[in-house]
Amino acid sequence: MNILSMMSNLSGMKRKRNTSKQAEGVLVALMLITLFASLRYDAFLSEYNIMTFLSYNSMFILIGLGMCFVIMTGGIDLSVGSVVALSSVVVAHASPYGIEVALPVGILVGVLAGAINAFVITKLKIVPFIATLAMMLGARGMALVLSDNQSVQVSWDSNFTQFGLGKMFDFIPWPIVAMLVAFVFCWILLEKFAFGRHVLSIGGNEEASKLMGLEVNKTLFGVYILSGALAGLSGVMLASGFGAGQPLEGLGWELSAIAAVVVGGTLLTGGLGSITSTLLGAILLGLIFNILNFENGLGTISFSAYWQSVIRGGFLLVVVVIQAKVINSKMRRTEF
Amino acid sequence: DLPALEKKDRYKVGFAQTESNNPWRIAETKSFKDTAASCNWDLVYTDAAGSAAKQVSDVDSMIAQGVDVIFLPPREERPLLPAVLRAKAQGVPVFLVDRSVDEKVAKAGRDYVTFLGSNFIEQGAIAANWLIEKTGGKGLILELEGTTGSSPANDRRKGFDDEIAKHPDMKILASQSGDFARDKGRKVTETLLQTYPNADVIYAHNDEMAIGAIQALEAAGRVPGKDVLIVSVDGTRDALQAILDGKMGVTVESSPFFGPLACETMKRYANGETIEPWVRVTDRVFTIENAAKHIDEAY
Amino acid sequence: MNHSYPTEAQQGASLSSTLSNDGDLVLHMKGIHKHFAGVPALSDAELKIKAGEVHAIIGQNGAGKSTLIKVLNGAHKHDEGDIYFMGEEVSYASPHKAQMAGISTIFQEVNLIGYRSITENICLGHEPKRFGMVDWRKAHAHARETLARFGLELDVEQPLSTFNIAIQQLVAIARAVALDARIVIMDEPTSSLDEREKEVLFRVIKELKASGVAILYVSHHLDELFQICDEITVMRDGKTVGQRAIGDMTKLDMVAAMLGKDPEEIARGGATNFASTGRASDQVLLSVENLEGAGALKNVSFDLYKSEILGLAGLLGSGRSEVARAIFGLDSDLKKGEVFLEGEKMDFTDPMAAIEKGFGFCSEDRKEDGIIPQLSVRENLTLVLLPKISKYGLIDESKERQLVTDFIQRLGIKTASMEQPISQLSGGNQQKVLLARWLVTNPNILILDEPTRGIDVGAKGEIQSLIRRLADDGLTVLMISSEFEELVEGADRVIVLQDGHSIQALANDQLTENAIMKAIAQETRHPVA
Amino acid sequence: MNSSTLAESPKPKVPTVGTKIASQIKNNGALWAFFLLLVINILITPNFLQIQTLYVNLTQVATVAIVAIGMTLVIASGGIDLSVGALMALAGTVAPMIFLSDFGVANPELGLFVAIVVAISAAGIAGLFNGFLISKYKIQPIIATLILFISGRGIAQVLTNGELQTFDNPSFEFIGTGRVFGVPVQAWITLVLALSIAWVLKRSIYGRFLLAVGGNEKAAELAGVPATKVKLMTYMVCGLLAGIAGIITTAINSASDANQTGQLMELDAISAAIVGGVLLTGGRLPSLVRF
Ligand SMILES: Nc1ncnc2c1ncn2[C@@H]1O[C@H](COP(=O)(O)OP(=O)(O)OP(=O)(O)O)[C@@H](O)[C@H]1O
Ligand SMILES: Nc1ncnc2c1ncn2[C@@H]1O[C@H](COP(=O)(O)OP(=O)(O)OP(=O)(O)O)[C@@H](O)[C@H]1O
Ligand SMILES: [Mg+2]
Ligand SMILES: [Mg+2]
Repeated sequence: MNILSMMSNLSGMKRKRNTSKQAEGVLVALMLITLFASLRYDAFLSEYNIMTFLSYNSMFILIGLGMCFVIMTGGIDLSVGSVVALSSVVVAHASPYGIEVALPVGILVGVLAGAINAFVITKLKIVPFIATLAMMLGARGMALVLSDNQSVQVSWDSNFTQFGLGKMFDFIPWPIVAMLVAFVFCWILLEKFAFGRHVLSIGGNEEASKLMGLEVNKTLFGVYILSGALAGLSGVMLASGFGAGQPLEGLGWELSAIAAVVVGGTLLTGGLGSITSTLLGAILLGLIFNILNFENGLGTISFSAYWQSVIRGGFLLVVVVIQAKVINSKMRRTEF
Repeated sequence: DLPALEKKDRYKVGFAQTESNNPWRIAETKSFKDTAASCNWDLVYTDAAGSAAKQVSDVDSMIAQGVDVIFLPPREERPLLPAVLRAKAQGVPVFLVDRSVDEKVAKAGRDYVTFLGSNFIEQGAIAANWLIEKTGGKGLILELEGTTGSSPANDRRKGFDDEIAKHPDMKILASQSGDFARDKGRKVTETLLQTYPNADVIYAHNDEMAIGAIQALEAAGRVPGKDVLIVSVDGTRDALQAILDGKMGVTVESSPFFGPLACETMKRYANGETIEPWVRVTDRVFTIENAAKHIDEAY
Repeated sequence: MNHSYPTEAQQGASLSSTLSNDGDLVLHMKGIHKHFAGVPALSDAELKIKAGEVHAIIGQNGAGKSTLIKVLNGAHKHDEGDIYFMGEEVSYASPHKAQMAGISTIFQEVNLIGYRSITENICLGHEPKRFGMVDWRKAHAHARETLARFGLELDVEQPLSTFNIAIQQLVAIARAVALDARIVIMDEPTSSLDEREKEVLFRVIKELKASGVAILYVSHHLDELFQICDEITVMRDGKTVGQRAIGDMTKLDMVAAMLGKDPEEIARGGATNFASTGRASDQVLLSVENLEGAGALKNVSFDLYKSEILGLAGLLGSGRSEVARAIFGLDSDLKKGEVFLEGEKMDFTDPMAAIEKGFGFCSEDRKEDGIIPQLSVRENLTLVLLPKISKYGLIDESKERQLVTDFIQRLGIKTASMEQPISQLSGGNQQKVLLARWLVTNPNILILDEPTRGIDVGAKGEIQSLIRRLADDGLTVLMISSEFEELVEGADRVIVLQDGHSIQALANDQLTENAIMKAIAQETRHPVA
Repeated sequence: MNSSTLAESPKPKVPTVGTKIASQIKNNGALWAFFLLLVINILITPNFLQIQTLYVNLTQVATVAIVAIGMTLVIASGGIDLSVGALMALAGTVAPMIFLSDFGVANPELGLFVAIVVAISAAGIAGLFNGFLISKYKIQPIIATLILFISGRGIAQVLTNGELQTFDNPSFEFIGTGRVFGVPVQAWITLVLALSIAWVLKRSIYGRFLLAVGGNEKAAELAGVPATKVKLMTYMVCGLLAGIAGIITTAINSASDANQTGQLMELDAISAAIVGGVLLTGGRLPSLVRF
């Protein structure tokens, strides 16, 4: 071993597996908050609260996972909220045929939206922000047209609502099961498959990836389709868990998803990211709503809706500043 | 098979507001908060910020906290069904407030106790009839709709349009959503006035949009109340003032002050009474004749 | 078609193709034209390569070498012309397609992914798989093996960005070589390598050659061509002006062909005026004492005299760049050590403070630390100068244009106009703009990290003369270069770094390439007196 | 070389006017994007094409244009600002609070002046806060500004308890409804702001630094560009402009509505900034790829 290698190895030692650190940070925050909440509120750790909380947040976790992939390529997908709405509307129309039909249909809606996004981004060379902004408007318009501006009644006679409201083994709500499956799928995709590596490489340096012979466009198609598909699945949950296709739901969900990804420590510039910390980030952000509701229930103070948004912003500020400190201290040497 | 409500001195009451972005909702929330003090409630208040899904989740967290009853203004008719059904399954009686849910799936007296609220269709019809009487059945109308898909928007349009349809000399030139908001109402009116400069009536689904329309008219050099007659619903202070200033013709009241009614209805239910499926709120009509008298109690 | 040097008549020998028969060509590009927004980059370029041959392309900065390569591997689409690869006509739509077909490229700028590990960078696009999943154990082993060929033993699981640019360059080379290609294209592969690493590269090139792989080699270091190349194609202004076997050419011929001049005329012109004029004063301007930390530094001390050109020599990773960065205030984690400017202690926390004190620093990584890609040549060139040519925050544009015109001419920057985005310039011309960015500010102390990297021989001479003239006028220069020849020729003194220690200072008669090499190779370390 | 002699040769690709235009379009994703948005707007907004008079367009577009100017600067620096709508609400709420206060009623002129200055400054300070998070803590712009996107409006709502503040103040309303030489005041304000900022971008050292930071921050810093200051400045200006827009909106409505003022403004402004930005900087905005 020559001197050069030796020294390089030493200096390289400073940054070992960034992403696991990333997850640790969020996990600790999550545990502290949970501990605080379980001590303060009686029913916080009740089965009912845990299950309904996770079940509701499954929709956000799903689009967060998709968003994580998109962001790791250095892109963004603003259309997810609208795609959720569109999928829920389409699925509501398909609900009489049962979940066996509705589920694939909903995912297909998302796949199509994602494919269009990818086409506009890769072939027409329109930046992701604008391309998906257009899809955000387009999918929302489509949802309104297909629903005649109103919530679409789902069929309560078929097994459709079982997916959103039923439980596996009478214990775990199906949305949670679906979310966990999607999580494991995404994790394996990122960590174990070449696809995941390509996603990270493109985010790290798109031009270099191209010059190194990666089929960048193919990978981008995969990523936007994945994001769309997860949004589609989320739409199925929305329709079957709330009994209606909702053309106006999902406003601002894209921002929650982005926030979840970033709170999880993933870089918006792409190239670095973690599926696990995105999951934890989404849960962390969802928890703040849950906690605010419980706090109001204590009867000591009753926050107005306005204070709630101030508190949410403040919470985000604290989390993000802490993350930034952790990340900046880790990356300082590569700054210049 | 409705869950019963035991008689207690003090109740833990959930109020799951849908959003707080307009004066009407704010007045409604205030009414519940005030009532909490007078009616001996521990109020659990949540705000869904305009998301039906979050509202369901808010109801869930109330159930988890073990509230005795829930007052729920469902944001939309259908997506809130699961919240109603779940509360019932967990033994918590639900009172719907100001908007209802789809009757095909959930019924008053079976799934929820009752619906407290106005008749939006009737509000639209009252506004229409006042207009017909005032103009002698003639007019070219621009309609500013409320939030797309919400039941007040749907019903106020239905009530109004059905009455107007009976008069061949009245015509609704255009109908567009102003989202129940002043600014949006102004912008929509500005745009519509260009296409339909001949319009002489504006019907707004709420007072906020009506005020926006007045501003648009003034900016365009038209005289509201004279060139263009304005009809609306709600009965806010600004609207009553506009009536007094001669800028607006009528506003049909849609009272947000549900607190006292909620307290009373709940007590009746706890006493074992069977509650009628729709506890109606009677709405007044404000015109130049009575506006001065009521402006101080308006919100 | 007439591919011949203008000097043909004097030499009395035809310089056209030395190939007897086109049958054994592995690659033949002919009549290649390429325009960028109407400006021609290639006009009638031709290239013929045989299997198992090391084929060099030489030419001035902007002659079209990199463009020709990018046309070949599908990064650019050509407007006109034919490419035959192994007898078949081809035209690749993307580097991916070319790579699949057996054309593997090392680009001029290091094009790898910093956040990803070495393994990922080496295996990207062709990861070893098991059950459809990446087989990481195999991948790491493959990466280690590949690097071992270059005598490197690195922790392949580390992100690439934790290694310096030389290692990154080697990884890029290793990756391309490991791809199992028929042609390996190397666009200035040695521009960030030192002598020893170059030897390793040459060894690998010879191995490849022996196994029948053709190598297309672009370099401005004409001397090294004699060590490895068989054939040389010369390009000028987008045209191929001729091809010859290396044995038939001298260095002077090469330069003449590149510039389109008569060799004798060039010989008459003599060497550059880089050589020390002995005018450095004996007044210490900057003294560096016991620098430690910042990644690689253990103990570095030296003095910089006013108006001298001081060279920093050493192997890759010896810490030369780190010294430069530390002086300029770029490394916040210095453990120990001080820098004095005329006796006053300097403690810069950011470049602005250093610039204010009259320092300038031209980094070795021109893509990451140098150019602002979408800004024009003008805007890039005057970036540091701006505050000096502005009043009340407004830029004096006529002055700006005048200065820019002046420098474009002085350094021979080849650009369509001063408004052309710098990213569209050839690598060497970008480097010239970056040098000009600092030269135009008239700094007191200029730190140059590999300043002539990627610059052609002609321009190099001019830049060196310019630096010397400025030094004579009072500029003090600290210059890092991997070319010992350049140091010996131009520097007044040279400090040799080894493994983060400053071990020796060489001046006057002692300053020879041999002496530098000997100093680097010696085991014991003594601090500079 | 005459390619027609080679039977199987690929078609010659000499650039024609057609291909040149094609490549222009291809390279100008921003313009493409604009057309795409336009088409979608036409499709989903029923009356979009019926807007005929420039006049109303001017009043409706003025606030978007003002915010878009700030957004253009932010995008040029390589960032984005989601908080503009919330800052509009904040400024629009603060101004009436001051001129409706006892102090404002007692000194109408001074009160109005203070109201406008304080309101716009409040938005500017909020912008500075964004810039601080982004340049000092290196928080990614979309997230840093998401914080005020969420809570900025909340602060405005808390200040007014979510209630509308209606007022009757002709001199203030003049900003929204008055005219000078027959042209709406807001149009004048927009024009002056757009011209002066275009001029600053083109002629000033700040403009150049801004583009440098947006293009390659690391390189710019090494060249002595005060990147931190440039960013602070940029987000502050963006905040100030949002504040001005908020005041105009409030003046037009003769009421401040913390809930509605500036809703969805960020999206309008970003779309507009892409078009305007291309014009202002000659297509040298750093691509929005990073978002
Ligand atoms: N993307 C581009 N757009 C416009 N012009 C370009 C582009 N790329 C290269 N050029 C121009 O094409 C010409 C040839 O450039 P090329 O990079 O091939 O030169 P080179 O021979 O590799 O020079 P160097 O030795 O400096 O690397 C130059 O004049 C350059 O400005
Ligand atoms: N940004 C960085 N992060 C971590 N380590 C670094 C960084 N830059 C350099 N190093 C390490 O510091 C050591 C010294 O590198 P340096 O660049 O100073 O060497 P050098 O002598 O200048 O060689 P070169 O010819 O590559 O410029 C190297 O081992 C390198 O891995
Ligand atoms: Mg080149
Ligand atoms: Mg170096």
